[in-house]
Order: sequence, then C-alpha cells, then structure tokens
Amino acid sequence: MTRGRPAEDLRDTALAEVELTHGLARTWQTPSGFWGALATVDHKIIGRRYIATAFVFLALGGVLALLMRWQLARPESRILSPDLYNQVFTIHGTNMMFLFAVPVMEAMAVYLVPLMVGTRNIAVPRLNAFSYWMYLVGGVLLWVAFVLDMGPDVGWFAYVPLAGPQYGAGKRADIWAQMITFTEISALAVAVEIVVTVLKQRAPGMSLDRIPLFVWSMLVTSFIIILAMPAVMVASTSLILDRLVGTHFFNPAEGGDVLLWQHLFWFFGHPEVYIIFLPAVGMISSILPTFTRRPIFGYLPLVLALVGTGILAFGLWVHHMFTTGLPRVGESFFTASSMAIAVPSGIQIFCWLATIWYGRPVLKTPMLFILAFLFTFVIGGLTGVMVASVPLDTQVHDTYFVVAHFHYVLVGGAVFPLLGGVYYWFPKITGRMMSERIGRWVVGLLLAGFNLTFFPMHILGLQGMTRRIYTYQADMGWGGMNLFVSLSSLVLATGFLLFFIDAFRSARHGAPAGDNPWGAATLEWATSSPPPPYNFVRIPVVESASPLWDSPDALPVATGLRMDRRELLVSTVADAVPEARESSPGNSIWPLWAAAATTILLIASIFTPWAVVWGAIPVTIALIGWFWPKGTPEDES
Amino acid sequence: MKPGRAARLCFLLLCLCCAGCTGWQSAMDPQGPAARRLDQLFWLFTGTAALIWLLVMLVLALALLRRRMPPEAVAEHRSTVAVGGAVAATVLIITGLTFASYLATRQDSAGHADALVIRVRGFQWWWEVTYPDAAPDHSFLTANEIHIPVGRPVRIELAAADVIHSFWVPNLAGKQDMIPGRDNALTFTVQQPGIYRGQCAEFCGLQHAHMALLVVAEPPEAFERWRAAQLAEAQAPRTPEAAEGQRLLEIKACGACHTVRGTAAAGTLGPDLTHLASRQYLAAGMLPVTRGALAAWIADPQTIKPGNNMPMVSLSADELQALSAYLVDLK
Amino acid sequence: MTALRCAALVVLALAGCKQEERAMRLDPPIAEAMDAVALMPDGIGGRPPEVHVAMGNPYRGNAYQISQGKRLYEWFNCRGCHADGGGGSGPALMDGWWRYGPDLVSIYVSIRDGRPNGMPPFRDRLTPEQIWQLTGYIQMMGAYSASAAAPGRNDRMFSRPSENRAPAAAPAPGQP
Amino acid sequence: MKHRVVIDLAELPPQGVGSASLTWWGTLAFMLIEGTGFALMIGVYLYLGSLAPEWPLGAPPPALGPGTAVTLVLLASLIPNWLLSRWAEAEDLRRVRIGLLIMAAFGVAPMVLRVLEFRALGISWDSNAYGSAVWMLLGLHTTHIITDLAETFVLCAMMFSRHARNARRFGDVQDGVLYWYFVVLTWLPIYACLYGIPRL
Repeated sequence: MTRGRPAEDLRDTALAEVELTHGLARTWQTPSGFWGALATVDHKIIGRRYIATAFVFLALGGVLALLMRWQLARPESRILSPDLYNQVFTIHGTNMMFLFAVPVMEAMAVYLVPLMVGTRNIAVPRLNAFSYWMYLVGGVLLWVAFVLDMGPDVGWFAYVPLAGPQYGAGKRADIWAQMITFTEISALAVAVEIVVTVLKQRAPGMSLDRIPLFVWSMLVTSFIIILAMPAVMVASTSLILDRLVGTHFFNPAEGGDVLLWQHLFWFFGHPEVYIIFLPAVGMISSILPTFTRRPIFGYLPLVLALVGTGILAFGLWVHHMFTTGLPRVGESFFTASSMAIAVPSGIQIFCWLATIWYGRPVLKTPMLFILAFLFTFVIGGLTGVMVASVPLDTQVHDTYFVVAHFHYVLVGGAVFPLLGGVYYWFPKITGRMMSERIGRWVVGLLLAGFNLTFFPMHILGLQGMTRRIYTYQADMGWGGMNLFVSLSSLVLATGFLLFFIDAFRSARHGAPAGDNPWGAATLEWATSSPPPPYNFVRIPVVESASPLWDSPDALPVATGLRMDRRELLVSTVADAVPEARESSPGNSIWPLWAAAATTILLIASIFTPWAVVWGAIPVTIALIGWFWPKGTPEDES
Repeated sequence: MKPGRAARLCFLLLCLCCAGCTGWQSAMDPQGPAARRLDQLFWLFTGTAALIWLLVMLVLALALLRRRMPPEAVAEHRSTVAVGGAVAATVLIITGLTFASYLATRQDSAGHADALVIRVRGFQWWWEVTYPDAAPDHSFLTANEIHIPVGRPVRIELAAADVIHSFWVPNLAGKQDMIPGRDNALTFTVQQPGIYRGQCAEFCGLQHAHMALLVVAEPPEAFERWRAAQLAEAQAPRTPEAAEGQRLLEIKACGACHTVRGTAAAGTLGPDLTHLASRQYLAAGMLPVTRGALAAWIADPQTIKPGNNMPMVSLSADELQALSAYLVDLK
Repeated sequence: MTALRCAALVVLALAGCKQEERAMRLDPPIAEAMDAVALMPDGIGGRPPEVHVAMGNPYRGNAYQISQGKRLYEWFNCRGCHADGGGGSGPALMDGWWRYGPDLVSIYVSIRDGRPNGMPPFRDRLTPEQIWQLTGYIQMMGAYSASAAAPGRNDRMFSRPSENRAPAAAPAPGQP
Repeated sequence: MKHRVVIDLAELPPQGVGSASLTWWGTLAFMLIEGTGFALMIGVYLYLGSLAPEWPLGAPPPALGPGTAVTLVLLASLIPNWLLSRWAEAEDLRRVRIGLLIMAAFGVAPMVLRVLEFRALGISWDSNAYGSAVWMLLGLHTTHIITDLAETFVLCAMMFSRHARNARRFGDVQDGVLYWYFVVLTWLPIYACLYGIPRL
C-alpha cells in the first residue's frame, strides 16, 4: 500500500464531511483482492471471519452431537464403533470448547469492543490478524486429523495415563495437545488486545463507570484468559514432553503424579467455563436495556459480580476432582467456594429481573433469547449448586446428570445469549435485519428442543447412566429415555438449522437496518451499519452511561486526529482523559507468514522435538519482517 | 407461552423420573445408609432448587405482564431492597446447603474396625477382586462380581492397574476413582439382600461402556458359603467333553492369560476363571454366563466387545463345544 | 504456499491413514492365513504370507498395532530375558544385530517356533495376529531411526530412552 | 447522526510514551501471561517435591557454580539495562547504541553459562520427575533469554540503520528494557527453587 505523504499533516478539524470520510476511508481501507484480504488488520473484517469460522465449527460439532445421539438412541447399536465414538465425543467437546465457545465470544468482542468504546481499531491489530490464522489452523488441524481417522480419542480433558505415552497410541493425543497450543495462542493474543483496547483506547469521558457492561465482561474475561490459559499450556506441553521425549511429569513410578494433570487442567478448565459464560452475561446486560427501554438496574453490583465471578473462578477447580480421594478439609473448602459462585450469579439474575420489572419489555427476538436464557440457565445454575456439593457429586459426577448440567449452563447460559446477541448486532455487522418471524421460531424450537433433549439426561444420570459410553445394554432400562432424547435433539437441530438459514438469507435479502434499528444507547449504534473502515468519522465523546439516549440529537465528538495516517486516541485508564494521539499499525501480510511459520514449528514438533529448534528460524524471520519499520506514516513520530 | 408449555413438560418428566427411580444401577434407589443419606441430600437440594426456579419464573412472568410504572426514584429504591433481599436469601440458602452436605458426609468418614476388606483393581476393561485374609490360603481372587454380607460394613480398597477407572455402585454409595499410583478406599454397608450393578465411571478407553460389575449382597451365612466355595479349587470335569475342554484350556492360548486353580492354566493377565460359572455375567457384564454365550464370546471376542484384550484363538467347532462345556461347569 | 500445504496434507493423509487406523479384529480366514509364512531352509529369512502383503504390511507402521505389540512384550514377559531391548540372558533387540535375520518373517518365526539356546516357542500362547504385533514392535525397536508410529515411554521405572527416540544408544556387540 | 464538537485533540502528542503507549501495556499483558506460566511451573515443581519421599529425586542438589554465575550476570545486567532505559528516554542515539551492544553481551553471557548450568543439574530430563521439572523450569527461562536476546539483536540492527532516526525506536528500546527486567526478576524465584529447595 503506497500513499503520498502530504507536506503537513491532515487534520479532521476543518474539513467538510465528504472530504473527511473520503480521506479516512483512503487511510483505513482494506485493499480489495486476495492479498488485501489476507493482509487486513481491520478488526471488523477479522471479527467477522472469526465469528463465521466459529459458527462453522458450531455446525460441525452439532453434526457430531447428532451422530452420538443416533448411536445412543438404541441400546447396543453399532452405528459408530467404539473407536469412532471416542473420537467423535472427544472432538465434539474439544471443538465446542476450544473452537466454538471461547473463540466466538472473543470474536464478538473483537468486532464489538472497539465500536463500543469508540475507537478506530483494536489495539495491536496485527496480533489480531495473527490470532485468527492460528485459530483457523488449530481448527483445521483437529478436523483434518478426524477425517484421517487420527482424531484425538482421549476426551476433551485428555486425562493421563489414558492420554499418556503408554496408553495413548499414535499421534492422536499429540494432535489434541498441539491444537490446544494453537487455540491458546490465539485466545491469549485476543485477550491482550482487548485488555489494552479497553484500558487505553476508550473514547474521551468513558470513565470506568460508563463502560458498557459487555465491555466490562470482556475485560474480566480477558484477565481470566490471561491467568488461566497458561495452566493448560503448561499441562499440554508437559503431556507432549512425556509422550515425545520421555519426561516423567505424569509417571507415578518415577516421581510424577497422575493427579497433577487434573490439577493443571482444571485450574484452567473451570475458569474456562466463566471465559464462556461472562461474555454471555455481558451481552445480556448490554441488550436488556434496549428492550426494556431503561438503563440497566444495578450497574455497580453487576460489575462487581463480574469481577467477583472472575476471582472466584480460580477457587473451585477441585470440584471437578471430588471423586479422586483428596483430603476432606480441602473438599469442604472447595464445596463452599463452588457454592459461593452462586452469589454473583444470583446478583446478576436479580438485577436483570429488576430491570425487566421496572422496564417496558419489548419482546423482539433478542429479548426472547434472554427469556429463554433465564428459563434454562437458572436450572443449570441450580444443578451447578448440586454438583458443587461433594457428597452429591460423588453420585452424579461423570454421569449424564453432569452432561445435562453443563449443557444447561453452556447452551442455556452462553449460546442463547450469544444467538440473542447475533440477532441484536447482526444489523450492525451486515447492515440488514434478521427476520423477526423466523427468529421467533428459532427461539421456540431451540428452547423446546433444548429442554426436551437435555432435561431427561438429568434423570438418566441418576439412573446410573455414565458419561462417555459408546453404548449401553438393553437391560439397563435407559433405552426409552435415550430414544426420546435423540428424537428431541432433532428439534434442537432444526432450530439451529433455521437460525443458519435466517442468517444466510438475511445477510443478502434482509431489510436495511439503518444506524440504530433498536434505538439502543451504546456507541456502536452511533455509526453507520455496517460501520466504515475507520468506525467513527469523529471520535465520540461520552457524557453518560447511555450516551445515545442522553444526547439524542447531536453526538458530542472530538476533533483533531490526523487522517493521513491511521491515528487513534489513547486515554487514561480510569477516567478516559485523552493522553495522546497514537498511530495504529496498517495492513500487513507478515502476521500470515508468522502464523504459517508457527504452524510448521508446532505441527512438526508433534513428530520431532528438533522442530522447536529449526522451526524457530522461520518464526524469527517472520517476526522480524512483522516488526521491521516500513517507512509508513504510521511509523513516524 | 413457551415457558409455560416447557414447564408442564418438565413436570411430566419429573413424574416420569420418580416412576423410573428404581433400578439395579440407580442413585434413586438407595440400599444402604451411605446412599440413603446422599438420596436425602439430593431431594433437599432438588426441592430447594425447584422452589427457587419456580420463584424466579414467577417473578419473570409478573415482570413481563405488569404495566404500572412508579417514578424512577421509587423504582430504584424498591429494586435495591428486593435485590438486596434476594441476595441475602441466596447467601443463606447456600450456607445452609453447604452445611447440609458437610453433615451428610461426616458420618461416612468414621472408621469401621470390623469392616470386611475387599481389594478391587481396575483393568482395561474388567475388575479384579481380591478377598484378602491373614492366612494366605484363605485369600482368593475373582473378577467382576463382589459378594458381600448384609449388615456388615464393607471397605473396598481401590487401585488401578493401567489407566484411571472409577468404582461406582450407585445404589450403595457414591463413586470413588481408582488412580494409578494412588490408593483410595470406599466404605459402605448394605441392608437389603439384592444384586446391585455398578459401572466404571471414568472414561478408560475403547470399552469404557462395557466395564460393569455386580455387587451381590446376601445374608452372612450365604456369604460364608459362597466364600468357602470360592476358596475351593476348580470343579473337575465330569464329562469326557468337559475333560477335553480342560485339556484345550491348558494347551491353547487360554492358559497364558487366565487362571483356573487346580489346572495348569495359571495366567494372570485376564480374569480368574476358577469359578466362572458361579458368576452371573461374563466379560464384565457383557453376556450372561451360559454355554452359548461362552462359546460366542470365545469364538469372536472382538465382535462382541471391540478392542478388548482377549484375542480370537482359532478353535474348531468341536473344540469350542468342549471348552464351553467345561467352562459352564466351573461353578 | 498453498501447493506446499496441499502436498503436506496429502503426505500426512497417506501417512495418517495407515499409521493411526485401529483394526481390532481380523476375519478368521485372514487370521489363519497370517500364519502362512514361507521360510528359507536355514530358518532365516523368507516370504511373508500373501495376505500380509496384500494388507500392506499392517504391523510395521501402524501405531495401534505396535502399541499392542508393546503391551504383549510386557505381558508375556519378553523383558525377563531381553530386558527392555538391551538384552539379558537373551540377546539385545535394539542394537541392530539380529542372530536370525532382521526381516519380519525371521522375527515372526523366532517368536512362533522358538530358537536354539533358550528362546521358547510362543505358538501355543499367542495367536498369529499377536505374534505379528510383537514382530512389528520388536523390529521397530531395533530400527536405526525412530518411526513416527513408535510408542513413547511406559509408566514405570525408567530403564531406557523410549522407542520413539531411536536409535537407542545400545552399543553394538563386539562380534556379529 | 449530527456531530457536536466538544473537544479538540490536536494539541496532544502524536505518540504515547511510557504508560501512554499501547505497546507498553501490551508488553505488560504478555509479562502477566508468562509470569503466570512461570508461577505454575514453580507450582508443579513444588507439588512434585511435596509428593516425593526425598527431593531431589535420585540426584544430588544441582551444583551451585554456574547457576549462581548466571544470577550474578543477570543482576549485574540490571545496571546497564537501567542506563539504557535512561538514554532511550533522553533519545541519545549514540549512548543507546552502546547500551544495546552491552545488553547484547549481557544476553549472550548467561546463554554460555546456561549450557554449563544444564550440565550442573546432574540429572537428565528423562530420568525422573525431578529431572523433568528442573529441565522444564530452566528451559522455559532459557527460552525467555533467547527471545529477549533476539529482540536486542534486532533493536541493535535497527539502531545502527537509517530507522534509528525515529522517536518510536526509543520507545521500542524501552519496551525491550522492561522485558529484560522481567526476565531477570522471574529468574530469582526460579533460582531460589532450583538451588534452594533441594538444600533445605
């Protein structure tokens, strides 16, 4: 990309609107064409890709779920072999957690957070591009392995020794571990971008108590990611080392410990649940005011609940290990802390109820999703209290009760709000509305299908049906309910199918949306739909927590940014007082090369440890290419 | 409308649950004090949870239906009071439930001096059961079926031979993992004679689904009879066909992995077969012990339980007949 | 780049298909035919059964079959004499020196029929399929470079670098 | 939507310095990630140590010499690192160049000593869990030294090229300085663990 350099810098201060938008568009645009698409660092384009890819993985994981339900519909059925079933449930879990749930929440944030805080691009945007490529490769790695009949078959939790060198034959567990590395790198990168964006790039005046709650939730989530994901990196690295070079981290005969894996995995694995759940509650808190026509009740308690959940999230990993025979004192502590998480969750639910109570509810599709969420998630939360109790957990642990519980929490608690969020922000992202009529059908089918599918699983679990079994015997008496569950899952699948059809159709033929179709209050609605490459013609200035409601006629804005280079505003952490004008890196193909080099290193290291040594050379070259100054206006000072 | 319909359905399902609570592998049909306490705790939690859920749904429904709007300041104040009260109630309920679960397990941790000790070791994909005794000739080995006397505490010492397994007999107690390199134990008492099924609850590989065990609780006298019978060497063949079966067991690959005490078969890699026919099931709950099932299993173990470690030994039809005739007599 | 990736994918696919497949059951006729090795008169070297060739030599490059062989090596106490391949009362198996030939058929026959000076026959204790699994594992143990299908260490006391770190550092014996 | 101009930002500096710089915050976030990684690895070491009947397992405590030498070199490097930071702040190109060369030397020295340090552990990574843990801890930290060393080399190359005439480069140097502080500071608990715990 070459641009002429004007003698003196161009400011937006004195320019006419047309001239201004043209100039900004020229500076911030993504060049058309294949290489332009690969080199872009626009958070909206990358966010869109991220969201679309995540939903592709959702669909694929859903197909696996249907396969499992087909197999389990009848006792001793032989549709899937045990080997294939083990791969299918492992990949379903891994895919849904690492390739759908976490990335899709971060993807929504990548798209929305810069708009909601009123800036022009996400912080460290090239890292953002890199993180998408890493994510994509990680997902492709897992699925290609599956297609080649070498998919991981050790569960998404990959417990040693089953996943260890002796019992995990072949490269299946290594592929799992390296897929973790890919997705962790991408998740951590996005977390860093979001933290920096939220802390330093907020519009002037957006002090901490005016940050939209979705942004707050993403800030907390990002910190959880930063503190939790290293644990699974340590775990998966140790696993690969055990398998590949013969270390003994998990070998009890040589001083290692089998439970060490579980501690490390769940130290990450439990916060992981909140990494998925907190963005969802953030979405609710951001959507709800729009459809109750009033500001959210209890902004401060809601923020505190988010932060409190984030802190407590690190104190309850042991409740996944209640049956491993840990000391009783520890168990009591973890029972208490696991139950304590119900308090911040309760606070949020009560605040939402109060908001609805004193609001004027408008029952559009996003709002219906929130109601579906409340209906479903409260059940999941309450069964969560049950599994938090050590004695009860010894009965329901690793049974279908737990399968039901966490689907209530993850689908009811996270996917419903997410879909509500998609219906809500779709017009912003595409410029077109999704169908209200189909949307109601989607909510209805999903809610009915979900509850009919998963509620009976509670009972199956109590009747003794354990998890991760590829079949069961006819005399167990689980056949009828399993058939019911399998048939219900078709209703659920129809709901998802309808959602995808609606999204595809609306993206082309939906009614044009306009800037603010729902009459919402937050900054992302202050720009056109879809937003221009530079997000805002002028940086908005925030004077309250509901800026668009409180200044309905004219948006207060700031001027003085240059438009001949990518420039955005850096503000202070607490009060968002403008501090500096900072350049934002332009498009670059180097993140792609760096991702390719990292891919070679990581995949080759499944086969030989020396790949870490020689593979580091192309990675270094790519990183130098990435950071080496290119003489663009963004590099000036 | 939707929530209402779903609620009715849930209620229906709940009734269905209560109807389907009994079973030989069900946490809802407790047969001992340990399991009963868990069951009571479960209903306490479930009742509380159902109540809370109904309340939340009620408030939600009213919130959607009501129309009257007080001024903002009043609304704010009332909300604060209501939310504060609800949070306080949450804290109270949580504390109560934590305390209740603490109480429920306190009794279980008490030691039992007179407990019957049984060692269970998990293998991929079967259970090795040892009844240890101070006198070595009074301890014996069996597999996949545990007999216990009614009314006496039983202490199951758990270990794993390969990967992690989990011992779970829901009618009798909660589960406990069997972890390589670590020792766990589980103590419970059974009050009703009966047959209870258990199943491995920790994913352990290809045949995790088919790793069941039976617990047979019987009156003390019956238990002692069983114990004495188990201590004996294997039943000698009574027919020429069975004698041929024993010979085959010894010269074919069978003896390399299985033990039949009193014969030359002394392998220790697979389940002990000395009293195979005294057990109800074969291959960890896979098939009933009948002559036909035995023949089918030996002829093609990989079709019946794909991936298990029993090889398909080439036998003629006559050999298969003889071998199954011998095995089905090992009472 | 795209071409390179495609090529890598194809290679991976070909390697992957055979390497990771888990065949748990042989049809009885095939299992029987697996035993039909044609041996040279001196008992060293020969031709593997036709069905073995037709199946694409499944016991050498397949991770699952090799892991089964490794399990059998342990279960049938091969360690008792050969240790972890370093040799004890029996010869070493990982130094690249083979008294009766390095090919699959020789190893297969050694296990099946035994060899002079103490190697017992395992004909009656293992099925042909199991002997092939063991053969694949043992041949891989003595390989000069690690195969991608080689297993890692066992969960027990450390005694030698794991198979996937070949060549194992056992010194060659002084005389052949 | 109509706009109402309320602030003019034209007078703000065209580039953030120190805590007003986005890369500074980015570096901080990455340090938090890696610091968590180090803490967890130390946790693994202590956890395995608490389970073992003796610690170290099957080996004498690692010889103090090379490790202590690395520690001293790293501590000594803090002084030129601090000076470099001041020179970068003052945008003194000549001194920054010298400082970077010194820091490159201070990066290479521990790498040489590190080789000896791995030998001084007296145990291989595949001997037992103790060996695995110490190799991983030391390896993890070595990776960080290598990364920072590579960064220092690249900065050197930049500062000796035409790109040096840019205030942004001095900011990059300062981020490098910050990261080196992190590398040195994380070493201290690792050093205490590796050499102190086995001698307790």
